[in-house]
Amino acid sequence: MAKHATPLLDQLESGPWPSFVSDLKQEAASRAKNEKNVEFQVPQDCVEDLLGVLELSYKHGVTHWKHGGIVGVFGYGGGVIGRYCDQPETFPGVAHFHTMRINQPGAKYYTTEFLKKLCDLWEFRGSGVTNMHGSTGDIIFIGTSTPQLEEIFYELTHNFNQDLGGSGSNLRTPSDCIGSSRCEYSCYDTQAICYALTQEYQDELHRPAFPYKFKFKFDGCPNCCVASIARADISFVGTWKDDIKIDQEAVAGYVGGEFAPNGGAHSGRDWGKFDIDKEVCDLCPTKCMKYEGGKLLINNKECTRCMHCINVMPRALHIGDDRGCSMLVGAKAPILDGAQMGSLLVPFIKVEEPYDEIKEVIEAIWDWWMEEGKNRERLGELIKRQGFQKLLEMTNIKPVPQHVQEPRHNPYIFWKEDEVGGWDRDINEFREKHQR
Amino acid sequence: MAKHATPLLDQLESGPWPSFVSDLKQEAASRAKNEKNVEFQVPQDCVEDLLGVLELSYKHGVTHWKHGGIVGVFGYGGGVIGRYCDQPETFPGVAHFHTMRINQPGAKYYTTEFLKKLCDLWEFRGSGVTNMHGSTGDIIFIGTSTPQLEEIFYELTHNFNQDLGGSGSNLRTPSDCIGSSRCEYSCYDTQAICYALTQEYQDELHRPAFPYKFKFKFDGCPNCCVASIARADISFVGTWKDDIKIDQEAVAGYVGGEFAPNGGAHSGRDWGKFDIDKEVCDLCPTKCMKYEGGKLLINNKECTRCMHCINVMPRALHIGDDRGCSMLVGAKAPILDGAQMGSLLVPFIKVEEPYDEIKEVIEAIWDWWMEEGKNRERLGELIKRQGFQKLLEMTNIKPVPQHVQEPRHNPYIFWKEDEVGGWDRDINEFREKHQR
Amino acid sequence: MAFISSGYNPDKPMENRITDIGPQKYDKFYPPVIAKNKGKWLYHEIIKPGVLVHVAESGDECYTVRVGGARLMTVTHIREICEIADKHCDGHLRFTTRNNIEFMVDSKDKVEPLIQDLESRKFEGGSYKFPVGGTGAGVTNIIHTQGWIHCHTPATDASGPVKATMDVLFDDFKDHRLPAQLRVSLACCLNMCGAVHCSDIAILGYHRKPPLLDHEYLDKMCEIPLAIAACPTAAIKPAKVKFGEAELKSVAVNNDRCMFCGNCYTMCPSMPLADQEGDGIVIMVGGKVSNRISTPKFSKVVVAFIPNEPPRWESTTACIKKIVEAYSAGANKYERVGDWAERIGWERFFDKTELEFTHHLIDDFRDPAYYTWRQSTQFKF
Amino acid sequence: MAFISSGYNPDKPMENRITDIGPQKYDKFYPPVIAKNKGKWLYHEIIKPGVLVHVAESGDECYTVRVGGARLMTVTHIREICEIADKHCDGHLRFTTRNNIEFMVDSKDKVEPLIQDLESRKFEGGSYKFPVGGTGAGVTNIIHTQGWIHCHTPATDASGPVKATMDVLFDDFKDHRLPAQLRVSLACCLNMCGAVHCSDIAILGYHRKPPLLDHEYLDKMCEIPLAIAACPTAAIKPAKVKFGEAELKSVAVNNDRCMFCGNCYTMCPSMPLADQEGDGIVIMVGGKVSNRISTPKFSKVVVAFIPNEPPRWESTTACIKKIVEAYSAGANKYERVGDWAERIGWERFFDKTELEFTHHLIDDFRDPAYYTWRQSTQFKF
Ligand code: SRM
Ligand code: SRM
Ligand code: SRM
Ligand code: SRM
Ligand code: SF4
Ligand code: SF4
Ligand code: SF4
Ligand code: SF4
Ligand code: SF4
Ligand code: SF4
Ligand code: SF4
Ligand code: SF4
Repeated sequence: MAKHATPLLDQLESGPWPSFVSDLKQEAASRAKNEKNVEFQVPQDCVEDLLGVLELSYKHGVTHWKHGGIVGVFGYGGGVIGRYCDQPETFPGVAHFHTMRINQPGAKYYTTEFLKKLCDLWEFRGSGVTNMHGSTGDIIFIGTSTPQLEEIFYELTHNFNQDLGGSGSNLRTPSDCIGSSRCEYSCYDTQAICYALTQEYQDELHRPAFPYKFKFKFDGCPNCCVASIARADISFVGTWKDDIKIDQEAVAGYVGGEFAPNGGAHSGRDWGKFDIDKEVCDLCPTKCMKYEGGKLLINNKECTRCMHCINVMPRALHIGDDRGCSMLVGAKAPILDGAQMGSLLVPFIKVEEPYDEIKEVIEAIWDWWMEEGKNRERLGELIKRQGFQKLLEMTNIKPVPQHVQEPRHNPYIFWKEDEVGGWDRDINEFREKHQR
Repeated sequence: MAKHATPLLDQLESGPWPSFVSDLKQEAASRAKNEKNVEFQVPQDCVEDLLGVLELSYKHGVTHWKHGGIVGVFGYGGGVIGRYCDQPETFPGVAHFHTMRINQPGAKYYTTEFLKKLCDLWEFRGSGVTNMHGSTGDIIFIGTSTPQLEEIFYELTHNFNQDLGGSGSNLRTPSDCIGSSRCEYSCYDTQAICYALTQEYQDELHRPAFPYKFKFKFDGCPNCCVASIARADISFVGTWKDDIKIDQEAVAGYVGGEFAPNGGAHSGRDWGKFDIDKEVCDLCPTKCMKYEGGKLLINNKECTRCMHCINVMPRALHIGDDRGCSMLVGAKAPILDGAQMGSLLVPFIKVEEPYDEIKEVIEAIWDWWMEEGKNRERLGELIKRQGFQKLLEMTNIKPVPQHVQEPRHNPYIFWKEDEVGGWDRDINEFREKHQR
Repeated sequence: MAFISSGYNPDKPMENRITDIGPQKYDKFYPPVIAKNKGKWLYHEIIKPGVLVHVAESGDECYTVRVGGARLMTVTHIREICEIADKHCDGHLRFTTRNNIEFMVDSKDKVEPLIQDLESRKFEGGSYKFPVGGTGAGVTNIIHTQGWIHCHTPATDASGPVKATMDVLFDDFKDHRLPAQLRVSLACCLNMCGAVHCSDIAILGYHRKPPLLDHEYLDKMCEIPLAIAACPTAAIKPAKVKFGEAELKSVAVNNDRCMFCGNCYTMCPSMPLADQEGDGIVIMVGGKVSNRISTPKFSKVVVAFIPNEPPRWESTTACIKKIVEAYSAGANKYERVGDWAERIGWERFFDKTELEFTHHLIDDFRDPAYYTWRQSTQFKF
Repeated sequence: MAFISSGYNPDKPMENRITDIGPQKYDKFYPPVIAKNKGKWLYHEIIKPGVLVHVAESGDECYTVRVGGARLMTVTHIREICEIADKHCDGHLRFTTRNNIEFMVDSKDKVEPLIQDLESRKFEGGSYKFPVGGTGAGVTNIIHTQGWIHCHTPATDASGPVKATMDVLFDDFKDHRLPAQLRVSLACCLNMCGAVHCSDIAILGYHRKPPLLDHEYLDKMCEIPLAIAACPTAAIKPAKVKFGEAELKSVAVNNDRCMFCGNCYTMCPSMPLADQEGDGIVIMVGGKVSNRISTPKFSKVVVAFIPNEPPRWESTTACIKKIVEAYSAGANKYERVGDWAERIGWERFFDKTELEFTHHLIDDFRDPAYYTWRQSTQFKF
């Protein structure tokens, strides 16, 4: 018998899509049964209470969670989000219900061995409820009490060789797309640099020295499967400088209907015979392609590496060999000043161990932001406030037309004194030539 | 012998383009000669001095004119721009050198009779130097002294049946493209409404009651030959609602090479044989055209009346018959807040005497702007400050998707209290369900 | 419930302390076929919805079966995932950036048994545990946030609306009939924890009532200057308030300037916004992240408000379904929702989706608003 | 120079006063062929550069010969125009919206004599008085403003740079070889009296030094609060200044915030900006007004500064010539400068025109600046 009736939530058990309610219920039942005799370190019925408080929110149309307050592990500024229920008498199992962020492995590959161990730990010391994964990328353990935080951290570091992820005003857990590990489009090894920088910047990750949060995300190519361009203070997006490699035979295979376009992504509808002109050349944003005499020609100088043609004909077209990434900066959610996507700062940079050139850019940005950023001001907002020029100046990057989609249309140029031969002038001298 | 040496200006006498220096010199000479024995009311050598002071500016690289101060004709708030030289001793002829703005006739048609009479007046009571025309549209008389202002005004109103144009914080001289008087594209009679509204709003033109300047411009079609969309607080741009009229025979004439495309506008280069697909259908911004089986087909529902196809084939395509105009609001130069182009307020309105519907919109806008506009705040800036919604509310116009290029991408919606069932809530009631 | 120590000694927190070790190294978890062929993949193909093959230079193949699910998952569920991976995939698996699970096998004959196993598993309530799909020109899992399950600022729930929406879009999770991929995301408040602002369809929780003021506790619990500074519209001012006999330091809110962002509440628990009547959902449309063909785009607000309707949010899901169907019927192959809307014009978007255009959809937030109005006579009737 | 009264009596200004009569009625000035066929024109053709024919439903034809010229013109010049119109056009003529003059005749045989007459007339200095041209896919007259001939705020001259530029572009005034029409405009200061902000090529006078402060007179001649309020960047503050013995009310300018707009000077003559070294020209490119194919566009700053070089502004005209030639070589038929730049990408525009890209060209003015940066990985090397 469930501890709380959940008539509203129960309606979310039907329908084909996996029901989180059913899953929570199975967990609640499993904890109630406790076949393995786990010595639960948080209330055994916490999942019941979680269902109960959620049901109450469904009834009231509002949340029943309060502000977190500052909880965490000693010496770390992040990794834990404190959370308390505003109905602790009714739902004592979730009265304290903090989350922990566990730094996920690159591209979220797991062995079952590791995962199962995590499950054991979390069942024992927490609610057994998780998010696989949080929006930033972490493994999220939802629901434990304050005393368990250090215990879990101890076990993780000692028995799992595993650290917490980020929260608060620090570097957040970096994350990456699957990249070259399983994707033919990847222009660099996303996992390698993601891991290297995560390790390099452990201090920034765990000990807040920043005005606000800061995020890295690594996309192997402009398809942006980890959405870096929309949600990372620095987005690393793979690209290349030389030519797209063309296998004309495979092109013919597509034209002839031998291969399904776009790897079969459109198989659910009859779109008619593949038309390379209409589906590839005409849709190329720069119109730098031609299919002529049975050959596909690309004017690579004009190509902006949008990936479309390669996506449509993955067997025939391959990314170039002179690979690296573009770095874009400032993406963030709407609060406070409006959402931003990343703005291109470094058009092309090699992604090679030990990533020194890249680190230089990162650190120059941080120096500036830590110096000038206001409390709770994201990098993107600082760039807006002080200007893109200032960013270039502070990172010592030469302005190039690639930095802009278009040049300014207002002529309000803030000239500096040393650019115009000084501002000091004498009114009396002026008046000699110009009477009042 | 010229009064002042002008070695720099003299270099502007060569070259093919008509030289204003040569023209000024001929005027200076004519005044010096004074063959008709005019009793000049301003210094006979004022044009010499004008050349002199301009030469000095060429030498110094800066202007030698001072602020105007308030001069004008009795009871009018505009029409005159005061101007004084900052070197009156050296150039006494232009010590006082105000301009007068004379309201030009519609589409700037003239009889020589009228023009010659104007010349006589201006030679007699002014410098004889003009602008044909000022950027707003007026005839500009450049250079006269304060006492002459009333005299000229008197002569204009009594002998020319002609009034001054606008300046200052009032309605500025409205202006129009040539429109249906000589253009087959014109969707309404630009001269008729321009004249009618100028007459209707004489009071607004001459007596400042506005926070700042206000401009009307009338374009007969979306080609915008009077650039209304870039520089009028209200731009009236002709358009139509029904179908483009197609003369298929004439289409064939273009395809066959019988008629030069675009009325011969591209005759200076060999662009190859006219290609209706490439030059018309593919360039149609909505791709709503097809040339099939020797026939041109337009899906008029999707046409945005951009004029391209009509411009290319003026003999074959003609504007629809259900004609009127779009009204756009807020265009202005960059000062203070950045330039604006007109924003679409009324997608379609009939342009028919006595223009009551149009006047209603105008007056609703003015009421709002006069109520809420700050000193020196253009309509466009007010709209920016208070929001496009406010403009719709004040003009009683229903919001339609045509008003936007795209819906907002920030979700920062300012809901009003009455839209959300009231804002008053009781913290104690809230706390009953939500403990602190 | 006896407290069991991990070995951690609260009196000597630094004893044996290990810190700053970061995550596990990625390559420890690679399945062998991945480890071997990393960086040498030649091409891929989607054999059918949810099933990919990647072919390497070596000729090796990696078959991936992608399954959807609630990312809110319990250890019981994860153990079941592990059981499957142990059975079919030599103990390897991964999660995608959109919270799907990928089971990888290294030969074709292992695919069908795996799929059959996956599709056969259902929860007691009847829903699938591991539906296969989420690839290609279809709908994949909904990126989402916490909602009423854990956060203190939401204006709607997350897991509930996601479940309801995915039930309605389920066929498209298992199909490739759409013109292009269609990404749905949900964020339960303006903080937008996720790439919701750049989604084909975004479901956004939004408050519509200004904060309540718990004057009695405001000064005690909050740093008033921080709350004031947090407000992007400068709607908050310090104020003295009579409370019984006492005069308290508190704040006053200019309600007319409030845009309900909840920033003040983030800084100060004595300024709660949540309200059953006020809170609900905003629908945004046409965003994207990829640089394919067109550059990344923000989503645009197309429905200003839909009330919360737990447990199934019928109006929200109906609205989304309508948009998906109109898009499916109208867009060209490879055309994302936003590209479609721009090609036909937003005025046509509202026609085709039969959504009502209201004044709320016109931008009025600061200077950039101007650039979203129409500075042209080009429009469709 | 004896004062001659018009009849106006300064002691009784209202006596016989006529006001508010507006302009002459347009139709009084129509040539007969216009009056007759108004609203009934069928089509037009440009017979050759500068010569148009409009054909009416009635079969009537109106031939127009367009001539360029300095819009700064004297009565002597206007009288010559009238003389020509009397001789060839029954005393009718008009001016265009870009300050060209149009002579209209109602039959073809009147065209050539008219043209010959026009082209035969030259000023003593050697320049044409009435060059025929300015139509079609070429360059027409430059819209411009007062400059040093009459205004108090210019940062460059108007008539001079216009003459110099038109000399350099003269061939294109008389030709139709460009891909589309190309409109050049000039404004001598940021007030931009004209549609300069939406021109294919805009020449803009710009100051680069903050205002001088004439403290001694500031309070006497100006309303300090107005000057302060006029500044868009809030760079001006009230200040007390020691002047000899006296302490004067004046202002202080935060020079680093100044963007040299001259608004303060418009309100206060004691804050002049003009400076030989500081003042010069900004080149903007790619704007348009018409709604043809693409919607209207603002011009973009492509050269941040060129010094004033009276009398012939060689660097300015050379720069413009380079842009025109690059455009002519690169653009498609019907493609305006801005459409060309957008199609090839602005990075290519700078390649093709060989203009240098400097930090000044990156927008840093308020919130909308962000939207001009590049939020995409799509770019050309
Ligand atoms: C757990 C997570 C949502 C989820 O369900 O997945 C989350 C949850 C919270 N986010 Fe977030 N954010 C999460 C990813 C994001 C992302 C997405 C991302 O990182 O890719 C964003 C948008 C990108 C960005 O950073 O701009 C995001 C933008 C915010 C913001 C707005 C920040 C801004 O500058 O606009 C806040 C507000 C704040 O910082 O006060 C916020 C604040 C919060 C807080 C801490 C609420 C608060 O104000 O204190 C939430 C705690 C919820 C809870 O009770 O567990 N969260 N947050 C995500 C972190 C999981 C993880 O570590 O993997
Ligand atoms: C004469 C003329 C330029 C010309 O050479 O043609 C002109 C001349 C002046 N304009 Fe203008 N404006 C002239 C058309 C324009 C236009 C174009 C138009 O009307 O189509 C504009 C841009 C459109 C607009 O209104 O935004 C224009 C935008 C300005 C501005 C900026 C207004 C703004 O809101 O951004 C100012 C500054 C001001 O008002 O203080 C200004 C101010 C001035 C002043 C009065 C200078 C001043 O600050 O006192 C100039 C007097 C010059 C002189 O000494 O003769 N003038 N001014 C034009 C009027 C002639 C006529 O009546 O036909
Ligand atoms: C597995 C995953 C990466 C990961 O590290 O986990 C992934 C994998 C692939 N993506 Fe992706 N994408 C993944 C998230 C994304 C995202 C991020 C997101 O949605 O949050 C995007 C950006 C979405 C956007 O623009 O809003 C994304 C935009 C693309 C595109 C561009 C599609 C477009 O039309 O714009 C391609 C190219 C294509 O589909 O041909 C692509 C192509 C691919 C390919 C074909 C790459 C390859 O050769 O292996 C992979 C299979 C595609 C498929 O599922 O149809 N992937 N892909 C992610 C699966 C998410 C899921 O479970 O559904
Ligand atoms: C005479 C004039 C109207 C007037 O009331 O004075 C006029 C007259 C014509 N315009 Fe215009 N336009 C005139 C200023 C304009 C302007 C305003 C401006 O430049 O300040 C524009 C907007 C420019 C812009 O977009 O920046 C303008 C944009 C057009 C267009 C659109 C061209 C385009 O490619 O965008 C057309 C269509 C065409 O050329 O086929 C057009 C077409 C025409 C036609 C063909 C209309 C007709 O059927 O009679 C006329 C002859 C065109 C020619 O000269 O090649 N007219 N035309 C103006 C002549 C100015 C001059 O002396 O050079
Ligand atoms: S971003 Fe590119 S490299 Fe990374 S998974 Fe997506 S398609 Fe592959
Ligand atoms: S990658 Fe994009 S821009 Fe480059 S050739 Fe292919 S479709 Fe064109
Ligand atoms: S705006 Fe249209 S109607 Fe007016 S002259 Fe130009 S083309 Fe003709
Ligand atoms: S007017 Fe423009 S939009 Fe309409 S059919 Fe012609 S080219 Fe297309
Ligand atoms: S979107 Fe808002 S309510 Fe939802 S988890 Fe993030 S901060 Fe909490
Ligand atoms: S909800 Fe946002 S806008 Fe409203 S008072 Fe709070 S911080 Fe200000
Ligand atoms: S642009 Fe500036 S300087 Fe030139 S006339 Fe207008 S106000 Fe005077
Ligand atoms: S020039 Fe403009 S920005 Fe500079 S002080 Fe004057 S008003 Fe302010």
